[in-house]
Amino acid sequence: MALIQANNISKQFGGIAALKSINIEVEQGEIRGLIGPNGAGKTTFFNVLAGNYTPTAGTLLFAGSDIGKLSIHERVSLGIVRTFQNIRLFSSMTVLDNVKMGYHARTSSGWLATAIGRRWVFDEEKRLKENAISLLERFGIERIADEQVGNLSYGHQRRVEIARAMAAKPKLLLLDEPAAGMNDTEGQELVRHIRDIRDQGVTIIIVEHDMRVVMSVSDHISVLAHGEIIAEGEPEAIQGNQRVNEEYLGKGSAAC
Amino acid sequence: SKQETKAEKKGEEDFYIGVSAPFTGDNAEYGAQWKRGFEIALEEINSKGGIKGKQLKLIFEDSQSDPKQAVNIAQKFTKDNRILATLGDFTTPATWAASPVYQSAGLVQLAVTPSHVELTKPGDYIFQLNATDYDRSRWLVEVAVNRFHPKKVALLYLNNDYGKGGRDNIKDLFAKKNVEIVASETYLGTDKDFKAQITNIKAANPDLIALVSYYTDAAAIAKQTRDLGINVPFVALPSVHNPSLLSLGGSSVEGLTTLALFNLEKPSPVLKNFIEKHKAKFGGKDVDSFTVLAYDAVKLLANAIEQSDGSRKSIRDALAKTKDFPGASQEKITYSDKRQLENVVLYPIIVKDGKFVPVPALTN
Amino acid sequence: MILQQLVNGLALGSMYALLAVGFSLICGIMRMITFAHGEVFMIGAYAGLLSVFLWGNNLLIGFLIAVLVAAALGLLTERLAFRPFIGGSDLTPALITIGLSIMLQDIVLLAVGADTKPFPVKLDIFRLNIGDTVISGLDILVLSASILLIGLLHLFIYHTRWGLALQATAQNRDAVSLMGIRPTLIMAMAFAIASALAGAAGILVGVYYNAFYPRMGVIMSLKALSAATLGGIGNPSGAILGGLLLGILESLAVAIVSTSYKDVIAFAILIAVLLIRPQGLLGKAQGDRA
Amino acid sequence: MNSHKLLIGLSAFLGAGAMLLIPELIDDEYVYHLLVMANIYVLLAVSLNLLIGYTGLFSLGHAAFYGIGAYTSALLATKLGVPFALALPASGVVTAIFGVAVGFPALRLQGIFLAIGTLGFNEIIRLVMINTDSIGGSSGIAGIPKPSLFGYSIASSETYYLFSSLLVIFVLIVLRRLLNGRPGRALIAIRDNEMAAKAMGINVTRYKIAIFGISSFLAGVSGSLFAYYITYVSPDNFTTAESFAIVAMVALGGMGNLFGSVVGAVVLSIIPEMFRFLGEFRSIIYGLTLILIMYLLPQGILGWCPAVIKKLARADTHVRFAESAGEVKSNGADSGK
Amino acid sequence: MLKIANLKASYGKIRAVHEVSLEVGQGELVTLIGANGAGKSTTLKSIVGLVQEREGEIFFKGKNISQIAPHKALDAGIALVPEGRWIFPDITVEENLRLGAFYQSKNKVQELLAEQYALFPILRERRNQKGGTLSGGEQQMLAIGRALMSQPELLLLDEPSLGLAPILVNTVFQLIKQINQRGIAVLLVEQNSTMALGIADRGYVLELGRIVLAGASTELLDNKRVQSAYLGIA
Ligand SMILES: Nc1ncnc2c1ncn2[C@@H]1O[C@H](COP(=O)(O)OP(=O)(O)OP(=O)(O)O)[C@@H](O)[C@H]1O
Ligand SMILES: Nc1ncnc2c1ncn2[C@@H]1O[C@H](COP(=O)(O)OP(=O)(O)OP(=O)(O)O)[C@@H](O)[C@H]1O
Ligand SMILES: CC(C)C[C@H](N)C(=O)O
Ligand SMILES: [Mg+2]
Ligand SMILES: [Mg+2]
Repeated sequence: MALIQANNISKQFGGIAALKSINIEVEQGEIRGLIGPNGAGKTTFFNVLAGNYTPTAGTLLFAGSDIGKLSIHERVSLGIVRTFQNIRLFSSMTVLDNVKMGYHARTSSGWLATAIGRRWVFDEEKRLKENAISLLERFGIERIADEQVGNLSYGHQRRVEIARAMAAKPKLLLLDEPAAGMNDTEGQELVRHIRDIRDQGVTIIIVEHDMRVVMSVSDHISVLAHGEIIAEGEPEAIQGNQRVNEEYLGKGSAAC
Repeated sequence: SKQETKAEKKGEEDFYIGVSAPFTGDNAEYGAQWKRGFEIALEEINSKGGIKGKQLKLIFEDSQSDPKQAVNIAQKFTKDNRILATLGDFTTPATWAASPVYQSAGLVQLAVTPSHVELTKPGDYIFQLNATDYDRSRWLVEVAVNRFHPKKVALLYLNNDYGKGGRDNIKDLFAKKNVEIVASETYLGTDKDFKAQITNIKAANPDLIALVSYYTDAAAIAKQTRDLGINVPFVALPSVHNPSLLSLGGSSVEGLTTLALFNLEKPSPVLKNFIEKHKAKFGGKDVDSFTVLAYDAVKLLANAIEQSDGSRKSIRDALAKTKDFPGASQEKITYSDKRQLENVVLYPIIVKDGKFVPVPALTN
Repeated sequence: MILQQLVNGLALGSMYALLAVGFSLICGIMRMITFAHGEVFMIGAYAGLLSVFLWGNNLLIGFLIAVLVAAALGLLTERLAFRPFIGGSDLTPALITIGLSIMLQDIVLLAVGADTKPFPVKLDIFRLNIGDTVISGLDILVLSASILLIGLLHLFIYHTRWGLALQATAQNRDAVSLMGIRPTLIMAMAFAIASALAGAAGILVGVYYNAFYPRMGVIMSLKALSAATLGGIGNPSGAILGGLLLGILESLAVAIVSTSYKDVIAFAILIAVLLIRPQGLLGKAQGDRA
Repeated sequence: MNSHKLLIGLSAFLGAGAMLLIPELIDDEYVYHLLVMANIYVLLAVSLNLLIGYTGLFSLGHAAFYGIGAYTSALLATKLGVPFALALPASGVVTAIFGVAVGFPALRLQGIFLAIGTLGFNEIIRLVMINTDSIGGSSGIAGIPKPSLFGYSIASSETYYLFSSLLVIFVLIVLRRLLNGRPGRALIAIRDNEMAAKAMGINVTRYKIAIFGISSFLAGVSGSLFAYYITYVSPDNFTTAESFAIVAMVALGGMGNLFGSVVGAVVLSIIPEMFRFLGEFRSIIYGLTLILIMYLLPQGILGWCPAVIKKLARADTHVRFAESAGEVKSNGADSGK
Repeated sequence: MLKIANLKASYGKIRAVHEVSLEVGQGELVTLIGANGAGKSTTLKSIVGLVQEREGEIFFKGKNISQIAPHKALDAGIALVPEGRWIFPDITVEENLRLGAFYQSKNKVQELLAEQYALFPILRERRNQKGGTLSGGEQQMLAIGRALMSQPELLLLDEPSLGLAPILVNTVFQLIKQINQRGIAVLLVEQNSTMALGIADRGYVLELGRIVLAGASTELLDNKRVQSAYLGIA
């Protein structure tokens, strides 16, 4: 059974049809690339999956159950976690605290236990910090753990956002242009990270315009254009697809 | 100025009275009126050698008529050993907030203007100088009935404790005279637009409008009432008795009937003296009810200090025993055992040709 | 009588609107919070009053002086409370304007006294009687003045490039400077305009109620801010709508329910409207997409 | 990190010690009175900071909650004879119910809209107090009995000061724990970026309601302290001007800074009293002082203190309210989408 | 045309640029490459005065503009397409564009608008939509279009290809080349270093706030260090 199954999803903004009856199935453990021209509806699709938008029509199944009515945080607790195309960090917090926020989705200390200062709350907090630091190490940004994220360069902010999403222990990770702002070398490194993440059992959908990244990391690729899926298949097949070349890659850049 | 320095030198030997009043904030203008009355009283007392040879001095604190600040001031006054008695505050809530402090410290709180019927309830150190809402309303209803023979009265009152005190008493008293209250409308102290209320009153078609308001509001109400084409006469509680009513209200307050706290027609020597001094000192300004009350308050306390042995307690006792004291407002000030005025007399007045004049002898 | 109440409400509401539009400009479009707007209004009013005393009851001069003095005070406020703290917390300027408002009130109080001053010129131009309903010349004056002034402002904001710059400045100050426009100039402009309108409102309200006093801006600005919010802050037409609506609501509350609950009803409806339309009646929901 | 903790712990300990030692040093009812009032305002400022500073909910109606707490105590004490020990928490609970009731609609409102909504709520509560004669109407409720606790009278300013100090210290300890822990971080996350907070699995609704509840609970307790201390409550105590005063305390102390609020409350409740000698000029100088403080310490009063303490106190001064929605910071990375 | 000597720039205590000296000649296309956090954006922002604390000398057309105020930069002839785009979210696409040509005459604005719409047809379609509701790539086009509206002599581009679909990346790079060929000098910061060096005349490599390499694009493309650090060629 597919981990996520989107049936006939449509999303309309006034006169603009951003998604037109989309069907996408992603298997457990897969890395799915989602590409398409600007304004094709990729981010909109993520917003529908994550619960930011209610689709105009269509159903969404996650591990077989309908999640269409769940709010954003409920979907997070099921394991659907995202990053944003336009980075959204907690700007007054440090890098470390941002990552700690990710873990919140999986920790349990509430108002009362914290207020009366139960032992396990302290332990949890300690564990949380250790985990956060080791996560930062994995992304090579432990140096900046105590920086306020507002002061970081664009590329570093991206990494923090991905690390934060990872901290939330996703089952399905939605990455919206994670390589934006990274150079080719950094992009390759990102590819390794993403594979690592998948190897821990996380299913990933990645929206990305960097073809080197997306072609090397994806198992399958879906191509959206004008709110419709125009092609689906393995990376090589997509690169050879006539329509994809015309509408998205631009002639001559297929070999990129 | 030589005299002044002398007086200052023996400062610790002076008598002190604390004043808690609004000098800024929403009620600042009333504080300013008090000050004029105080000034004249102090000059009179001190120029005649003070009390028992000592000068009488006032310590002013600005409460903004905010109950919280009135308490702060009360705490400050009670711990200040120089202070023998206090005056204030302007509103009932500010007065009441401070009363427990004065009461438990055993320091006289003489409320100058508040008119709440139960004002002195918090304890035997609390005194009231103004006529109570009941007394004021009693006189007003009497005049209203005799002069206008109304059948249907509309009531417009300020939505605070003072306004509601007036409202309740006026309603009861009219009811006793079988006069129907056809409308009872209210407004907030910060309102400037009364047309909605007046329109309601117009719809009720009264033959008399009774006001419980301060003079600024009363002037605006009168003006807007006339603007809306209503020509029914007004009667109002004495808090409108202020020259500003005339300048603000212009022709629309013509014929308004109210009460003076003092006898304009046959002023007592005390009142005459006060009015003259006031005119001389403040550029010909006419007296108003709050200045007169403030003047009396200081004189009354001075008298009590004179009678006392100088302790706070004995001042209270002396004040409580006040009998037939010649005031500028009441000709004979006597305290009841509830520390309120006994046998209050008020004087009907009317606005005529832009002046307050005594109501001409009634026809029946 | 209901018709009369509507007239009452319209006159009252048009005065709320005149002051509300300044809030729309400063709080809504510029997204800055000021609590001294009521005092700009008050000082404008007093300036007008003073000039009428000084220069022989010339109403037009009085009006102009009120507008100019208020605009100058607005510029001063911007210089003092906002410009030095660009990029910082919103509460810093907010607190400074609270301080300013306290100061200005008491400075005026000490200067001219707390008592209410009347306007020396009689302005009962004419009065219309339609059946039971009375409409005065002043009613018509304030209503048309507020519609005219706010209409002009609307044209300025939505149909000139300076108006566009004004909106843009609120959305991203740094980006505006990249367009070659000085953001502080735009901020100053916004304050000058909003304050000039407050001055106009001040003198009109003073004349209308024949009352000038140091705290005249306090409740008025609270009501105006509510009106602006009700209509949709950030939209000058919203200020008109909100102002008139609030005025009418207050009058009708008196007519239909009870006078003691006049403001309760007005505020309750304000809150209710916000719950249904959190951005106010004419406000536009902002585009925050994920 | 550990030395920071030590520093904070030490200064908190010293502060608390000083607070409790004052009675050994001072013997002046007036001073105690001011200190009691300061404690009451500390509770108010701290609780408002939870909303404004930590969660970014710009509430301008805190005096309403304060008033509800005060009136609840006044009524419980005068009408039902409920003892202080019971009325104090009960007032908090009743106020919290109101707080939650306000919190729900508040979810939909942002920035200035929330400010106006809560301001309106404040006016409504005050006018209902004025208009409801069965709860004293505009004359308020007098004759609230002086409080006693387990048989000990705490009627004097001095004992009441001690009692309220203990209460304040307790509240501060609990709040500090909460705010440095998971709940506090979640609140700040909501303030910084609500959408991202949701994306991290935070139930924003629940947190906002909870913080409204907690904040109003504390304001209610503060109101109860006030009612029992003054023994008289009236609608005049709970005006919007009072709400502004509490906002000023928060702003002065620094947003999202617990100890800042303590300092802000103490300073702003005591300064106006110290300025009494200025007579009529007092308010002018008070306004001027507010302005000058913001000029000298634009980040609030704790702005000057060492970075270490600021960090630990989580001072964050760059909170913007006027933006209704959307991330319109010049910090490019976060614009619009 | 642009000459920077010993630029240092900081944010409060953080020094982001330690030592940058570079030049952009008349009509030249120069690229600046470097890893995340190297200080590329800071350098561009310093040129237009957006970083408060800066030292060193910046000359533009022989005029010292080291301490220029941001709003004067455009007047001097420099336009920046900032990182993060800085679209005005609550006004329409067309209004965003119009602001780019704030001081131009009405007719000129019309003409310039038509030019941008020709370059990015999608913007014409979206012209009455709020800037903030555009897709990421659409916003990027808008940012570039807005800068072109001001007809600069020197165009500073901070990662203009960010978020653009490959087909548009090509278009944009061609566009940059075209603009450059029209005589407008360009300083280009790009993560897509291969393509950037592909169109540029010269390049600089920035590391930890310092220029560590400079040279003709072809040289840099062949440089081993550049290849491994930035071009993903192991
Ligand atoms: N809230 C909205 N209101 C109006 N239109 C919208 C809204 N959100 C998205 N759109 C439109 O829907 C279309 C799809 O947008 P979306 O962000 O999903 O594109 P995308 O595929 O992610 O593009 P990109 O690669 O540029 O990020 C765009 O044309 C955009 O303008
Ligand atoms: N607003 C800021 N406040 C404090 N420090 C900042 C700020 N912006 C950037 N920095 C710091 O300055 C250094 C350079 O940042 P800059 O944004 O110039 O890098 P960049 O080369 O553009 O990186 P990227 O490729 O990630 O965009 C970084 O270490 C960053 O942390
Ligand atoms: C008008 C005054 C006699 C009323 C008094 N100030 C009070 O509030 O009770
Ligand atoms: Mg997208
Ligand atoms: Mg950068």
